[in-house]
Amino acid sequence: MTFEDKSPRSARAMARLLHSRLLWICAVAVIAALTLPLWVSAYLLGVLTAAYYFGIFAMSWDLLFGFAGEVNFGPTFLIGIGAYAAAILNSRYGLSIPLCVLAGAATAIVGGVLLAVPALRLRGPYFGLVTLVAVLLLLNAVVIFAGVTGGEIGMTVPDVLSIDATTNYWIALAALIISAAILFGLSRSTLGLILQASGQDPVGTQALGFNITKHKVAAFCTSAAFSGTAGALLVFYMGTASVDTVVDIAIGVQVIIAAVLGGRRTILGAVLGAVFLILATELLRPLGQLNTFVVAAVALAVILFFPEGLLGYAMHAGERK
Amino acid sequence: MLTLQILIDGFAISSLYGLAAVGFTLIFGVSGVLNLSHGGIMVVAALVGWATAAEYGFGSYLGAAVGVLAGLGLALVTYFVVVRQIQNSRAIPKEETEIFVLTGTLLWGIMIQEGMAYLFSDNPITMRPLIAGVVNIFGVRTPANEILIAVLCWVVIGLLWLLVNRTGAGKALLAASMNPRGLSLLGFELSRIYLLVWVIYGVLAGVAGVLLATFLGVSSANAGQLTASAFSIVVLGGLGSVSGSLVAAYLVGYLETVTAYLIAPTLRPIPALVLLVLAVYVRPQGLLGRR
Amino acid sequence: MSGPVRLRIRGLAKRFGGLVAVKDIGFDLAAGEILGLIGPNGSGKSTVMKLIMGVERPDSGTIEFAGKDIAGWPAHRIARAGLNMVFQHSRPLHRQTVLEHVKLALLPDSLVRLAAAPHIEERARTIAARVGLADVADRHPSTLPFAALRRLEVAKAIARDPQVMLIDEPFAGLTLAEIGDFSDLIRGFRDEGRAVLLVDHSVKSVAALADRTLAMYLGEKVAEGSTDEVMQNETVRRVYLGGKIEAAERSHVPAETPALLEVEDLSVLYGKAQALDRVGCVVREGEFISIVGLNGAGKTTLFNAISGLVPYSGAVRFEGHDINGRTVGAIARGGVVQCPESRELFTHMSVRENLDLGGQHLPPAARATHLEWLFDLFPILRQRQSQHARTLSGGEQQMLAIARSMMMQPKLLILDEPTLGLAPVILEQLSKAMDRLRSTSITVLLGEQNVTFALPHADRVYVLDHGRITWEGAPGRFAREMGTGYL
Amino acid sequence: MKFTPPAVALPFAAAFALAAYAPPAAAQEPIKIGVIGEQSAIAGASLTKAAEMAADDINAHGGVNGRKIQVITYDDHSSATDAVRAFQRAVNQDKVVAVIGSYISEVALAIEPWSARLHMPFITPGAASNDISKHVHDDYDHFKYTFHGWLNSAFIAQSICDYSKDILVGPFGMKTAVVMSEDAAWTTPLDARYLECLPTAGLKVLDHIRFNPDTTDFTPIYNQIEAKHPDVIITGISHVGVQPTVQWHDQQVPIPLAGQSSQATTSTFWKDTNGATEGVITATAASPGVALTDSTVPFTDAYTKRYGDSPAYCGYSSYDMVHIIAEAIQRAGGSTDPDKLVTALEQTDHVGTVGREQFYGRNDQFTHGLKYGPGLVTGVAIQWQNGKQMTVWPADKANGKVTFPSFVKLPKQASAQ
Repeated sequence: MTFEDKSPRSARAMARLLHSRLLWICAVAVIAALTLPLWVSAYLLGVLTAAYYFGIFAMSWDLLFGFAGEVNFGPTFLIGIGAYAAAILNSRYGLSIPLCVLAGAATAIVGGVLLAVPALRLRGPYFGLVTLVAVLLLLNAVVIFAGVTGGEIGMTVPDVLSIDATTNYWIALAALIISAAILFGLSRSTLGLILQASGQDPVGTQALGFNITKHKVAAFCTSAAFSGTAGALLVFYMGTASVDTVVDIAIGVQVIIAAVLGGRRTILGAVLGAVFLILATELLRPLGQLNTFVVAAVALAVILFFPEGLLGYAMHAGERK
Repeated sequence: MLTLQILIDGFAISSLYGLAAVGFTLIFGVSGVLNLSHGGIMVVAALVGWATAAEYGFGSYLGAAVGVLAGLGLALVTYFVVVRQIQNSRAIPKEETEIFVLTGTLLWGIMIQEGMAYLFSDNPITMRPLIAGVVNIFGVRTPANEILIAVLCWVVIGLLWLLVNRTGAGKALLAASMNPRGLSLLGFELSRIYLLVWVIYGVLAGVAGVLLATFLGVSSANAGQLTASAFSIVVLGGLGSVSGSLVAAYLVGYLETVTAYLIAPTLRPIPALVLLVLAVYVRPQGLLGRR
Repeated sequence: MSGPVRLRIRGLAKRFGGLVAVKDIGFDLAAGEILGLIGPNGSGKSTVMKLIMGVERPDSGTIEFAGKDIAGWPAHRIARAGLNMVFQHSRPLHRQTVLEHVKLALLPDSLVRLAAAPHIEERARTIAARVGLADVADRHPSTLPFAALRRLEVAKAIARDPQVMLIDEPFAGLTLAEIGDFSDLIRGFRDEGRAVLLVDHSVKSVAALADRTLAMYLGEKVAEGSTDEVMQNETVRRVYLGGKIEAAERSHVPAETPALLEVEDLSVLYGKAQALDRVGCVVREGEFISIVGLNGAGKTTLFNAISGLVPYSGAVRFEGHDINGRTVGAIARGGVVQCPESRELFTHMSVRENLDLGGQHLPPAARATHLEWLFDLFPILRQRQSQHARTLSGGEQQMLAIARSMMMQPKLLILDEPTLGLAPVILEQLSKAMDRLRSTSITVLLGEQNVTFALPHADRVYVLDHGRITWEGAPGRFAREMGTGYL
Repeated sequence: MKFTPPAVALPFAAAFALAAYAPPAAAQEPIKIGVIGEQSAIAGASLTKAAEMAADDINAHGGVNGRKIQVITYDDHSSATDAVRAFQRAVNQDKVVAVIGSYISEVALAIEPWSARLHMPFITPGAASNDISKHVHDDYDHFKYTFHGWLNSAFIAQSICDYSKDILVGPFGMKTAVVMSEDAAWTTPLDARYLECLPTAGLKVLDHIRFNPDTTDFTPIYNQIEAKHPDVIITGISHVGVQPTVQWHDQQVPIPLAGQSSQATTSTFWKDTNGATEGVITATAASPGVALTDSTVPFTDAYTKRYGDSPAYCGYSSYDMVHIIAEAIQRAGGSTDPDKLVTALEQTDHVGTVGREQFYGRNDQFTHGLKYGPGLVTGVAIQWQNGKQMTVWPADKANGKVTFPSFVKLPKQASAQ
């Protein structure tokens, strides 16, 4: 797609159209999300609730990959730390949910810094491996310190957000919209610009006078903060913090797939991907054990044929040739 | 006594790690692909081998053979259906091929794993040992099969070494891992080289899978774990360095065994992981990797 | 007209592993002057810039700016201090508009400022206008022509409003007209009282701009002074032209012999850059053809197109068959063998292994005899047989590269810049080898910027300049018609 | 601007689809029971199959007050997340009256709070952790909706101690043991009870080993154990099974394996281990061809006839639990109101396939747990002998004698009896 022939005015117009198209998609999505509780079964709301938290995970991941250019194989490291911190505080010291969530976010940020350190030294697969190992270590830690973490069983938290599906849905939706607004805003802000630059061309960006170390660490912390918060909320939604809900590699894989599926560097696409992934898994439950297989196949197909991702495709669908 | 025990016990498992990792690193070295469906391919070889041997009663040897073929076949499918598609895709920007290959093979791996779980359930299976009985080495009771495995691993690795260092095709392969452009300027077709390396990989993964099935047993649920361990070993040894992977394999294998014996079986994987992180920090290019 | 000294550099040195990239470089750069830094590829001029900018850490030496020694500072600090570098390869951000690129350069390095200050918007637009990007300000780089991308780099530099500007190869890949515009922009900086360090291999364009010039060769300073002095300097001329141009007229290949290789209307686009523009040339059986031109002129691109390494429009016929679209391997096996500028050796393999790979398509017997012949051609390789290629000296590596291509028994051997970054001694040996090649039946297509090396062996010469063939003829006539204007 | 990208449309289209089928409320609509289990796992599959059989049997006999029982199965891939989602779906979407779910304590424990929150009777037919009934005991009014349909770890351990005494200590004069358990929710109380009841049964515990459930290489563990020279290894394994058994056999560890090995209770275990399980003893619910009650054999035969293999331990209990729920509904006068149902379930006294089943009361230690003891449910001990599961305990049900493979060293041969 090239605009060589087009006059700059039409190019500007196209840019505006693109923008409006994105707004349009969001509008549709938000309105739909807001009206769902009116006519959708409590069960489906439950599914979407989980999906929205995954959406936040995926967005945070996309901030790191899409903007800072860091391939993080271990999103569940950040998620898990936040989730477990919150869960432990709640079940051991009976702190109130809001406090626990805050604490979860805080702890996750610490984790984010831990992860940022290697990121500044290592590239590509090497950094990827470190993130992977981080998760494995966390997994083992949880099992070893079973006394505190409940080990393989996981721990049941005394408090939950609510037992009413609709309330849970609203909380999740609120969390999602707020995170989306902030993360998307951030990505379009000057910070996002600097971040993208340092991701795409570190040397050039430094030569323009930007301390990319500072900005990358900031990116990791932001990503961690949101992962941690969502992780904690998920725990208080599920009522349990267990390895296979918030730490397992499989969860991380789901997050990554969701983000890539929805469209890299779109932040909002990640949400789309997450909803699609989890809803699909749920809808295909009648397939019994094969549902995961089919979902993976669909995701693979999307990656092969629409590498732009769902949102990317939606935004450029018109312009192709 | 205990030392000898550890030496013997660690050797078989390390050799197996090594065999599994070599193919993985070879592909990366030659075509720059990290194949995250690696574990899945091993599992398929193991399960198909087991099914042929036990379910359909064709006996261990035929079973093993069929298993290896299955591994080879699946490796080629992986290459043509997933990897090639991504590498040749116009829509995927070159600088992002890597992450796409990673995600793609990851998904493919999940598909394989789920498919296997559907066909064979996720119960671990074990193939009947190729040779039964135990041998007593200075008072250490060692299953004959374990010895056979160690030997087979080294035979295969030896054959690979001969192939790479003594045959034209092998030399070309080696050259491709250093400088594909230079090789194509000498009249070699890279596509053929890549095909060759995937064939080799398939065989190696297949053999490793089958041997694993006769040794520790395999379940479809192991796929992820197998990939992870191969990945770590390969990075530790230096991406693309065959000898590096072998060294790393023994390092990890023995570290795990020693931990299991001297500290506690539960902590088995941890020291290896820590070592890995440290190694990657201190020497990002791996033990024998070149920058 | 030049003002106070801005940059005082002394004893700057940098080595990469074994290779000495920069050795004891020192010079002053004053406000309101343009200092040209010239030298052939691999002479270390770009490294000098990177060292100043802090992209690479100098091993030793001082870089004094505004009274402080900034050597070894992180790049962003140096940039904030008031230096700026215009990179040779513009790597624009794919997803940002031109305007956003300029804005980026205007932003403060702060984590808390989320929205750009209002004035930045129009600042950016004015700057865009100044470099002539006003009406494409809202486009994405992928939709812009190459020259515009270079302008974008300059725009970013202006936005940083630096006291010292380091400009790396601004003219590479530009048309003559564009070179004019750029020269004006750069003069503009000087007139604003900025100190400008201009690196370029195209001596011509530097000469037109620079107040003073410094010539580097193999990491060392070989001459400094007014541009004319430097141009007359013996070493410089030898480095570039290999001293006096002498050539023996001898066209033993009759014009009616069939063409082995015909190139017609061959054009190549790198993204937006027109690397080759309807190039045509003919190589007859048994001829030795030299294509001379400075780097960036398009020689390598032409050869890569012939070898099928880059897509192109137009026709390349070898022995009458159009080979456009054949795989690289197929073309090489067909008999068109390129010995690339970058040598592309198998560095972790022995010399012998490298050669064997070259001869793999030959029957063993033929391989052995051919190997012998080559060892006579390059005796040093015989001794080095078992050494790893990476342990060889530059000259030896070049010989190995040539020998390896020769192992394929090519019908047409393409040699791209064999003299690149080689010491004169080595050149002698290579030159002898070329002579012996000439005496064989083999057809050679040689690409060179070093005219002295290129001419003596050549039957015919083409001059390639900014992607176009600008002159063709016998080497004898070259001295007369091109010799002076060439640099 | 023409624009309906399928991608965006799909999830919401899907939403419509789901919302569309809300079940029509008919007078004689069937009683729905949700059953959650992993289809890829033999135990999980057996659990759901058995429940479906139970439903069919009940319906064949006219159902519950004329209403048919409908079993809806869900695959949870043995993941707590999936299980909770499945549970929510069962309650909110499919409107079941009770849920039978999972043989894995981790999963059951994740579901338990939801059964409390959503006031949905939930019975686990296979999980063993004591905490399940402990929660009910500690906060009855909140957790009372959960029932424990299988012996909890403490009782499993007890039953193992009991049979060890009768078939190992007695005939073979074994005096020492090493406890080897996987590190999981259900084994913590199991081991605790082992440590106190094995000695009273006459087995001195020389060592107590807990290993990571994803252990694949058991050689170090066996060597560690061998160094202690115990007469028997008492196991507590369920996540693992094939690998320790096969390696025990391949390495010819000269010490008998007894205790609880859940995978060894399945009929396919012989094939999975290529016969390496020869001589392994494990506790289980019931065994083929042995009539614990009048319904045991008929059920086993019918099951084997219908599905080709014999039920896993949780197959038996899940079959019984469906019946128990049906009876409870009857007792509650056809009402499916959760609280009424719970009260009715508490009065359960059902002679099922594994014995006489009753639940402990509010004030007992294991509230809503299955009562253990002679005349109630004790479980049985089986030993694999050339391809068959022979029942070796309790004596009155036994159809085989304990023998061990040649490589096993015994303190003394079975005293002639």
